[in-house]
Amino acid sequence: MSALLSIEGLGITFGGLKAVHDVGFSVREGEIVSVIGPNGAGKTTLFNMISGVYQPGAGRVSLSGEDVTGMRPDLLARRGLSRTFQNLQIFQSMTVLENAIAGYHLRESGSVLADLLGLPASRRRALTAREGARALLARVGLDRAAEREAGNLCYGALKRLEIARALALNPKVLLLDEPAAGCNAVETEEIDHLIAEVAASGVAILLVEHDMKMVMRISNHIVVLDHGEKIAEGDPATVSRDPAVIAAYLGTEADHADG
Amino acid sequence: MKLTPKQATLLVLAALIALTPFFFPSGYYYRVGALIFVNGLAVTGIVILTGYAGQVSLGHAGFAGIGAYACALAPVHLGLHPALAAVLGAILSGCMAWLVGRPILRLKGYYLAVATLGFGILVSMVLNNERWLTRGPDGIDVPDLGLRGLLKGWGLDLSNGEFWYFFSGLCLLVGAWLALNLYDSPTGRALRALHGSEIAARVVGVDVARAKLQAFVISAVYASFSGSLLALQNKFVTPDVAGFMHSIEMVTMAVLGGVGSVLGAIFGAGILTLLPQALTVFAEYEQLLLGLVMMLVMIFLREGLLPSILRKIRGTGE
Amino acid sequence: MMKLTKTTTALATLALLGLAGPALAEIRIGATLSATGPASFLGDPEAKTLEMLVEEVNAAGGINGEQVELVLYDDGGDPNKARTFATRLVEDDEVSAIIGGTTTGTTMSIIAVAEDAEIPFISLAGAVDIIDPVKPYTFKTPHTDRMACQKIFEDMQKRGFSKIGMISGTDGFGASMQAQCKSVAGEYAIEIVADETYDPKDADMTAQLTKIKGAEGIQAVLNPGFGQGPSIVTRNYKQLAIGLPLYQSHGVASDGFIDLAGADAAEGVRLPGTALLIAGILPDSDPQKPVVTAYKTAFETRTGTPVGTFGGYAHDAFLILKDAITRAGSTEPAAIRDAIEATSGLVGTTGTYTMSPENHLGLDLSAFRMLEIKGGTWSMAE
Amino acid sequence: MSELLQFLLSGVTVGAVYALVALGFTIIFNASDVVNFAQGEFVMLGGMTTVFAHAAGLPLPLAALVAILATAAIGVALNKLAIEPARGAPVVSLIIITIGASIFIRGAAQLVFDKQIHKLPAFSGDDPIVLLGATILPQSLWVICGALVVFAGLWFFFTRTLLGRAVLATSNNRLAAQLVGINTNFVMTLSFALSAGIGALAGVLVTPITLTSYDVGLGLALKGFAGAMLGGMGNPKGALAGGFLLGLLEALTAGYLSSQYKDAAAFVVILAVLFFMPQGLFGRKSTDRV
Repeated sequence: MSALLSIEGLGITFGGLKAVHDVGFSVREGEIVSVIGPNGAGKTTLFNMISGVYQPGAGRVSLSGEDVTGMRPDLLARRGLSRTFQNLQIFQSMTVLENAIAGYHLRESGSVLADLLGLPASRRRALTAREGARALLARVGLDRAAEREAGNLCYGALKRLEIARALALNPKVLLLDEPAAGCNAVETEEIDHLIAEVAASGVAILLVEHDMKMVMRISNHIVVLDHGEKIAEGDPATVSRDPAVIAAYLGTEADHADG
Repeated sequence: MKLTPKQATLLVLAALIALTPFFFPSGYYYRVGALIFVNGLAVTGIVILTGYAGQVSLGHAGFAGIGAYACALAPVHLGLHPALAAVLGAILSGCMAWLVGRPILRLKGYYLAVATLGFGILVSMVLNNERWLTRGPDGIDVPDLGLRGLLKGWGLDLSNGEFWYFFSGLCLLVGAWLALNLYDSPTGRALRALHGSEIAARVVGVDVARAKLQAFVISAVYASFSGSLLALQNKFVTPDVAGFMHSIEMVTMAVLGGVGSVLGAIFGAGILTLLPQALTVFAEYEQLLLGLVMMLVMIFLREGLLPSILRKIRGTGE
Repeated sequence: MMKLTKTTTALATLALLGLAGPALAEIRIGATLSATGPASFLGDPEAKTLEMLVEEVNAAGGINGEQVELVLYDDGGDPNKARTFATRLVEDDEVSAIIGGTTTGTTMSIIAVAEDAEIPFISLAGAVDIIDPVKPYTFKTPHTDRMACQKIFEDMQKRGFSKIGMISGTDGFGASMQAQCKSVAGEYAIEIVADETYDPKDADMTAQLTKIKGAEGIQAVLNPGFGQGPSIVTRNYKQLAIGLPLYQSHGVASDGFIDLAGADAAEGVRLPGTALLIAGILPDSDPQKPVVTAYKTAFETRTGTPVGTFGGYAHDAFLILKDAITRAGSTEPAAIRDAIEATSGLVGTTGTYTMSPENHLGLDLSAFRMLEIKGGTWSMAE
Repeated sequence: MSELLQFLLSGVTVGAVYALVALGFTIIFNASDVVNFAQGEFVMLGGMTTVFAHAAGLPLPLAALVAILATAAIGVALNKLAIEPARGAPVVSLIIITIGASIFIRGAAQLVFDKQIHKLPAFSGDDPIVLLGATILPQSLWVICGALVVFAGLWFFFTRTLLGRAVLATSNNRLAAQLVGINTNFVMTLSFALSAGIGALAGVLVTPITLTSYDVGLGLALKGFAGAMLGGMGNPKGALAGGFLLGLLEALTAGYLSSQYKDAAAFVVILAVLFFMPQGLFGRKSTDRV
């Protein structure tokens, strides 16, 4: 199987500081790759570069073989890349259902004029999106909350809502930034299953997660970052035994104790 | 029967337009009503731009100016019917918004505010300075729309005030209907999404620049038609229609009433149009009170007057 | 549905709040003036003048024994508001006549309403378009800006100037007069060799004046405008030591101008003014002397601010109306209109009015007096 | 040559006026991220209060002091009564609140004072200073020096004093500032007082040149706002440069192109600058945080 997402030598500097330096790996169809590392290792920055939120200072991102380095997020979305956020980016004033429908934007949007006039074409598109969104909400267990204002939901539910929204794009590559954060054990397990299910349907998944048990359980491949650089990669078993990884994690623990 | 919010809004509006004249003690109230509707139309555009898409413009009077002067100039210079002139004005405003909006809408918050403000001032400057075309600050006559005469021919004899009341009311209804259609449509959702989180909107595939531009153009067209209606009704227009104060007035009306909903914004237009009329008794204190109302509402009723009032009513009802 | 009805009633009630009907009075006169806003410099004294005169008339027993009620609105200089207030005066207050329109823009908005309703309307604004072509119900009291230009150019011609510079405000007053002056300059063999403008709120006009100063063969400078602009122009004029004769317009014909520009800088400035400014030095034989002295004394005692030409326009408008209603012996708008048109030899502060069906202004150039500022006060230039 | 110099002197005079107003914007913006549209009203209050206090018999310096203190007090009141209760409101709401405040103050001023135009005597006489054939009024030098001194004072305040840094910290992250022990309420009060005081000082300095009346605020605020934006909001250096640049642009356009479109030229340049530098000439660059 060929790599859907591959990155080479990716790097970026903020104010002279190398936030991410020379990181490269690839994710294949149906594969779950996790990026782990201590706080401030550059995981979210890496996500932001891949998804076009930041312009990489160096390196290359390609999607199904096409060079998409620094491409706008909406264009990446058109090419099948979708993501969630560590710090939630929910459309607060919309209902839960509308948030999910927003994920259908690319498939439901048509002419503005049709939307203004409320033409049947526009309504039909909106209806299809609505039905799809409802099904997705059911899949993440939010169907009961569909009509509630999203701003009123608890953290874990919002995390799941973001996943639903990201899935609504019907992505080829899915970037999940700490999907299980703030979820209890039961919810985490549900998310586990969901991710595995999505991967099984052929989606390439890139995951950032702090819950090591979850990472070890579901990842096919793990990339370890520290201070913006890749210090190790391999299957879960290899990585967990890697001395550099252990040192990096212990080192940060010590830093935490100091600070 | 259960009404959708859209139907309820339109029904309330239609009922208000149709029924309030029964309470009018004199013809002057038709004039005030017509003004409310004209302002309401402009403010509905602001709802799309600010309420849906979260973008601030302090220069929308510029588009009202284009719409108004199109009605004054196109019939004379191009021989167009005034109604077609209004359409021409709307097209012109839309194109102008498209051109200006592309660079401007990259800006955020206050920077966007100052850029739109600059645009509005430029339009009003051109209207003031190009005397050969616009006749300058003293204003210019606008030809008659002719529809009233036509209606008379069909046996519907309305006074000038009545005609403009109902005609503007009808225009407002159409404008509100379009805006409400938009709200729950894919485009409307994209606008509201980028309002909620620009970055998330991008990630779900919304071309943010394009969506903002759409909102800007649509709201410009609203402002333009509002300007045209005003000019046609007054049969006279001055560059004040494009002035900074008019821009501020539009935004204030919308935000004061509740920029999140069409009905709220129109309610704001009503309040701010009525306020100076009601305050004539205290002419000396008018400015003072107006400023006070603006501050108090924004501080204590952040969502705007109508949503707060409705909440009160619901609260006591339950 | 219940909620909807509730909201509807609430809205309807709100809509009608505070818009109560008028009180009863024998003669009701309406006015919409720009007492605030960018033209408040003109509209404020106008409003105060009308209030004062109505009080005076009522104290003296009214007109034809009937009390006068003044319904006064402040349109803030916004033509759209002016139209609304005009509609209100006509439809709701049911006035017999309207005074107002401080600016040409507001006047034009009121005209349409007054003409439609056939209510006599006396404007206080300058533009010649207001009464040319003549509209049956519209009159005005101020000289037209074209007449001001003519008066100034006459004086320039007498002094042998043929090349002048202009610096005009971009407000309605300045822009309109600028256009009129440019169109009549030819008749006086005057060439405008420099034509600059400034925004009424500008802080410094030396850039424009420097340009004018450098114009080839320039002999004098004219500054149409009102408010603080002309004062700043006059100060900058002195700062740059331009040294050529400076003409101002009737827009600044008030003692306030000398004070703001400074007696020093204003020395030698000429402008077309009215008898009002030189009440003190008018010969006793002058027919305007009693009128202007009475108005000046009353206004200055009451408000503590110096009289200006603009308050005088309002004075004259009320005078014309009073005279017409007295002669008509009726408060019927049509009768008042006819009587206004028949005004003859009525001495006001601005001049002596004689109206006719072809002339709804009734003043000629002779009413304008070319004044010169000497030693910090007004004097006759002729 | 003397013509160009005259245009430049005119531009610098006007520019100093704009810069003073723009500097006032800077402080409040730095502390609270609020653009205070009532800043022009502070300038008006400074001028008008001085005029009336002077007319009531106070000597000019004392009248000016009274005006500055009174305006600073009004600034504090504005913060306490209108800005603080609205914390966290969206930009549009804040714009409307401060515009409401400006209308309110204007309305109050027309009642408390009057609607006449007023002047103040120039501090050092009206005799122009001649410079290579061009002239400048001594009062213009006062305004220019005033702008420079205020700028220097602010620069020192923001970079060299603990309190100034506290103001910047408050603007960057209110919560963090509170956590490190900054009394953010005091910082806000101080900023409004300073901002209003500087506005009033501007009013005192410019009134001998521009004259004043109850409604001069809006025009000045718009120009000052534009100048501040041009330079980059929140940066005293930007406010100073933006203000002077705007004044020079206007004067040079009036001198060499068209006096009718001098304001237009200024706004076109602002739009162009914002197009290429969305944060203004000296503004901070910001990145979206995700």
